[in-house]
Amino acid sequence: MDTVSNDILSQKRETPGRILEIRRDFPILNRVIQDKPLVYLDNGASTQMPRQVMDTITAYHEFHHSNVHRGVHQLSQEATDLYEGAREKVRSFIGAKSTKEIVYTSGTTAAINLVANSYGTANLTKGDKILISNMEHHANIVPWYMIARKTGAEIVVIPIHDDGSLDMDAFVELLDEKVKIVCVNHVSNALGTVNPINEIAVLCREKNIATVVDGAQAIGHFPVDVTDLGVDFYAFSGHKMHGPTGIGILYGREELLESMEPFMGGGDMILSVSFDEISWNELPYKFEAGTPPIAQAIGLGAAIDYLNSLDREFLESYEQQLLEYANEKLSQIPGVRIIGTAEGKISLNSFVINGVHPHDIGTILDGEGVAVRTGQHCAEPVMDRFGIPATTRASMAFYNTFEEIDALADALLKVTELFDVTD
Amino acid sequence: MDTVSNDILSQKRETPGRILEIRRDFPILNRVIQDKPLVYLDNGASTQMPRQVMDTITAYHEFHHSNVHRGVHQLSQEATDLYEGAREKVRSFIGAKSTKEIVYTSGTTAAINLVANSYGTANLTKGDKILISNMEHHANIVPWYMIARKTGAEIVVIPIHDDGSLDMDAFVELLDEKVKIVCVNHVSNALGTVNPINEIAVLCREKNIATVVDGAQAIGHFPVDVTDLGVDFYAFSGHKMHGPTGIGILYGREELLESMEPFMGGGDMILSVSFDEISWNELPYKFEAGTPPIAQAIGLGAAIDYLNSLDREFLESYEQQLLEYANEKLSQIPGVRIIGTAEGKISLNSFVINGVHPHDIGTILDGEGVAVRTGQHCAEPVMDRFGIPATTRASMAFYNTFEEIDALADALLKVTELFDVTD
Amino acid sequence: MLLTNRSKNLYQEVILDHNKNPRNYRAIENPSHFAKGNNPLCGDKLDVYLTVDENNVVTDVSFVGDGCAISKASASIMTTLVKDKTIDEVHKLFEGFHDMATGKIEPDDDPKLRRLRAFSGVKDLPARVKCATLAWHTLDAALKDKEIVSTE
Amino acid sequence: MLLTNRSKNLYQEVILDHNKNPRNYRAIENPSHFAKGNNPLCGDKLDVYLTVDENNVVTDVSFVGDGCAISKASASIMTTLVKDKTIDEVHKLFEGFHDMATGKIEPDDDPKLRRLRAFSGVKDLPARVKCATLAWHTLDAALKDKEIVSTE
Ligand SMILES: Cc1ncc(COP(=O)(O)O)c(C=O)c1O
Ligand SMILES: Cc1ncc(COP(=O)(O)O)c(C=O)c1O
Repeated sequence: MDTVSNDILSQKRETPGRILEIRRDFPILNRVIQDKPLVYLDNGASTQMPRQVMDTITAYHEFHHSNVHRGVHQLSQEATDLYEGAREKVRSFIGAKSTKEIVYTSGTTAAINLVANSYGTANLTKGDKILISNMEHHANIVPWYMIARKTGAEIVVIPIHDDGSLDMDAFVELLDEKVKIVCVNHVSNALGTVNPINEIAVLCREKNIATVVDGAQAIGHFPVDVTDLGVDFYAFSGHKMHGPTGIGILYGREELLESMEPFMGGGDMILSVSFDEISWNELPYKFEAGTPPIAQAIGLGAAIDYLNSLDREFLESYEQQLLEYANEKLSQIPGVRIIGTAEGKISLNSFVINGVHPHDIGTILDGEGVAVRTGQHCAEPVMDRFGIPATTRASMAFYNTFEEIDALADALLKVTELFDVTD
Repeated sequence: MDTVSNDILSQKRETPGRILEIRRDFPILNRVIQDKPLVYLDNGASTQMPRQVMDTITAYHEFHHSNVHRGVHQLSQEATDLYEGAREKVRSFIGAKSTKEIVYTSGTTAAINLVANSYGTANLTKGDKILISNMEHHANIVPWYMIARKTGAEIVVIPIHDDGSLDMDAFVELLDEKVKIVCVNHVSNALGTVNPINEIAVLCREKNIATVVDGAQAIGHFPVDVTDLGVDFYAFSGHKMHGPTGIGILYGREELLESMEPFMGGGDMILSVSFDEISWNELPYKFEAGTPPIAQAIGLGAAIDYLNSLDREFLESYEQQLLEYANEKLSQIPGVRIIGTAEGKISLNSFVINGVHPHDIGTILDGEGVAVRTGQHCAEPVMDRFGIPATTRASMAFYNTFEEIDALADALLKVTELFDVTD
Repeated sequence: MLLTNRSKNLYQEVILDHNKNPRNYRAIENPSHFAKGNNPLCGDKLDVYLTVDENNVVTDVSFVGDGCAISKASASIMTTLVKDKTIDEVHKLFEGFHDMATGKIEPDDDPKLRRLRAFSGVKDLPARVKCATLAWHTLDAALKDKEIVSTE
Repeated sequence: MLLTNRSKNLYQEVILDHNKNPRNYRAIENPSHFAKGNNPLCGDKLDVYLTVDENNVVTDVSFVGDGCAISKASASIMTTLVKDKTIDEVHKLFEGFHDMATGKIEPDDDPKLRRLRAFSGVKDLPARVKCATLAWHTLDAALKDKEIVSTE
């Protein structure tokens, strides 16, 4: 993480040429919104796709498409090779030990539902506790709420500090013998906080508590190694890492996946079927019922190739510079309060402006070509925790520029002028 | 359905120019496999995608991509309009009354799992019966097997005749007051049989039995109107109708969907979330947790536009000519027996050859550029019913030609010569 | 300060003023009709109170709630407009407003919509239509004796 | 009749012959080792029987089963090759066969593979490698006293 002195920040900064070059890979960044160039600061909701990934998907449909696994003909073999090749890319990208630990799902949400249903139902009984952090996305709350109602388990909230960091002391105290599962996101989509996953995983492993980590907001921003982290389950989505929608990954430790019953039933996840007796296929196929998202898995593989082709260390430090610059710029706008000021953050700022509803901010910014998200960000408990109805969120990716942060700040100034905001 | 006299059939037939023109929309049909032109007869497993659908998906990524529903900015609005516009296309394509009845899923398999879990669990108790036809794909068996184990309900098989048609007399007899759900495919992927869905639905509606129809193999071959059919649930996949993988549809009658609990939990399917209390969103969003397959839904909409742009009546009758021609051609090959000879069939032939394992047939055909599927076609109970381990399946789409059927026949003759097959 | 047309269209003086100084912003003690409105997408929440007399005339109307400028100004202006109107007239006004907000008619098509024309800009912003119409939907629900309404 | 190279490579006389007239196609009454093999992808099923004496020599070996020509011929040829070999030699042969079928070595690299070279064509057909190796995997499982093996 670079530290940049305030002197530099208060001046306009110039975006490095390497970033401008990368921008050329993303056709949508040339969009014009109402005569203004698009400033896309909604990467937390979904990231944009580089030309390389689009081309891979199109080429797949032009030359190789067929159903996988079940065919002896060449197209089917090619599709299977591409599809399973992408699985190996995912494995290597997140440092899993085996492709058996890589389950394709339709997204983070589906991945967590799989764990909640297959692992949760089998391992929770009345009186057991599920610890869930107060900064979770609904994807890591609602499935557990549903399972808790079914099993009689209890949901206990891990509190967070005022700066949006996890209260680790409280967490350690909550870890009693009734706790069976701990659910934490690697990075909060509402606050930007990066959580100490390794520390959490070590504490849980000691007590045989399963860790379910929602990596949706981490995977596109910095390298993740699930084995180093020591987690049991890790979930993420293709569309948050410059890949396609309709695809996600559940990483699960082989031993745990092995012990679990399938979530969905259908073709390809069974070894044999009669009306009286069915035997499940081996890992990871046991969890992949039906025709999988073939083109999307291949697109995800292409997104990984793309990320690997970049200097990710540079991008990570560049994104930190964007964050610091945005902090500085936002602090100059009257009435702005940033929600989430923890020390470790990805390049994302949630904020409120005195007396102006985020929805109005969003609309006015949109009129200036600046795309931000406003609302609760599918993290209502975070809003409740900070006593606010909603925030405006500017979430950056490595293709954003300092000039775009300037555009954000200029547009926000128009908001505060229009609404007559003072500090 | 055209009737074509035998004289014509035994001669070579010429493919209509309209079909040759349509073929130009499908780039993959130009593939060369080992110096031979590809003859793609594996449409039952997955259909190929026209250029128009690919272009729509690429354009979406180039110009409009963003997450849906949650944004005030223009890209999000555009993505939402495209995504919801596709839902309306689906609604109109299958004659549903309202877009509330159209739930996006990741495929047929996921759609049936949704029904089995949400409707099945709530409406089945010990001793209840689920009727499942003997010609179902595993997608309409395994989810019910899993739910039957959970609820104590019993699976009862609806038998089929030797020609591969459903035994409707037996079906009527099986319909006692213990039956709560009837599961039938509209078209069998292993036999080609078209089932009398309307008749079944009328019988079930009288007795308040829910019908779960697997339309995976029907949707690409002839117009489907779920309201006319009178079914309760109807499921299909994008990739079987020239659309993308990773997307499917569950049609459900509004009244039933309204009464059902969600299957998966996450963002977008809730109205409000706290750790103690969650309220569900309205239809169809209640069943669409998390970021949906946005690009894939839009691609499915494009596939519908494509199909609507063609003369589907002509295509349907043309496919029937292909089937009759294939029947004639196959009957001339020594040792061939067609499995599934019901009166109403889509353009698909499953067959066995005396003394030659389908796997060997598949490999030899592949060497000739002819892509067929061999195996159990995810329909093991069908294989058991006919006492065979597997079949070879040639499944046609409207872009196949008479010349391709000739190529299939020529390749099969090579098989029978190599293996010395006599009748 | 130059705002693009779209935003300028929407955030007119009248809306900004009603947002800052909402009229009839209070609870009515014993209302004859009441409903809670809820737009979960942006977290807008409104309570609408009405007193309707035996001649079906709205004799008092008020609101309390939290929301964006559009929803708040819409509620405020609504209260000033429906006072002393019959329920029938209120329904007609709602209909006209709804058609204008969704772009089906122009504000100039109907003189009664004159004082609501500030909201005609939302028709270009589909995500905001619900903000503008929340108060009206809630009023409608109150008159129909539905207690809770959601515009998502 | 002209077949493309790939199929011609695979469906040689020797394979077609063993498929039609499999050798050692019978059960052994009291085998010292036995296993069931299963390739669910194509439905191939094989039972392999072995009698191994006190010197670790395979004195009798046989198979029964259903499957494609490749798996049947492979089983048949296997039985003719492992008879009278020590378990050690059998393992070496399996290894060599496996490496050849997956394209890691050429049949000419090892004289012991001479009589198995007909199967070298499967390396171009990944979907068929499991057919060719099923009998060997089952034999291996039998010698390790695993009763059921699946090559999917
Ligand atoms: C009749 C039938 N039902 C269900 C399916 C499953 O569809 P999917 O694999 O797209 O979920 C298929 C296709 O494989 C099918 O042919
Ligand atoms: C932290 C976090 N978790 C989970 C999700 C859900 O991911 P998806 O909608 O792709 O299933 C998101 C994204 O919306 C997220 O930001």
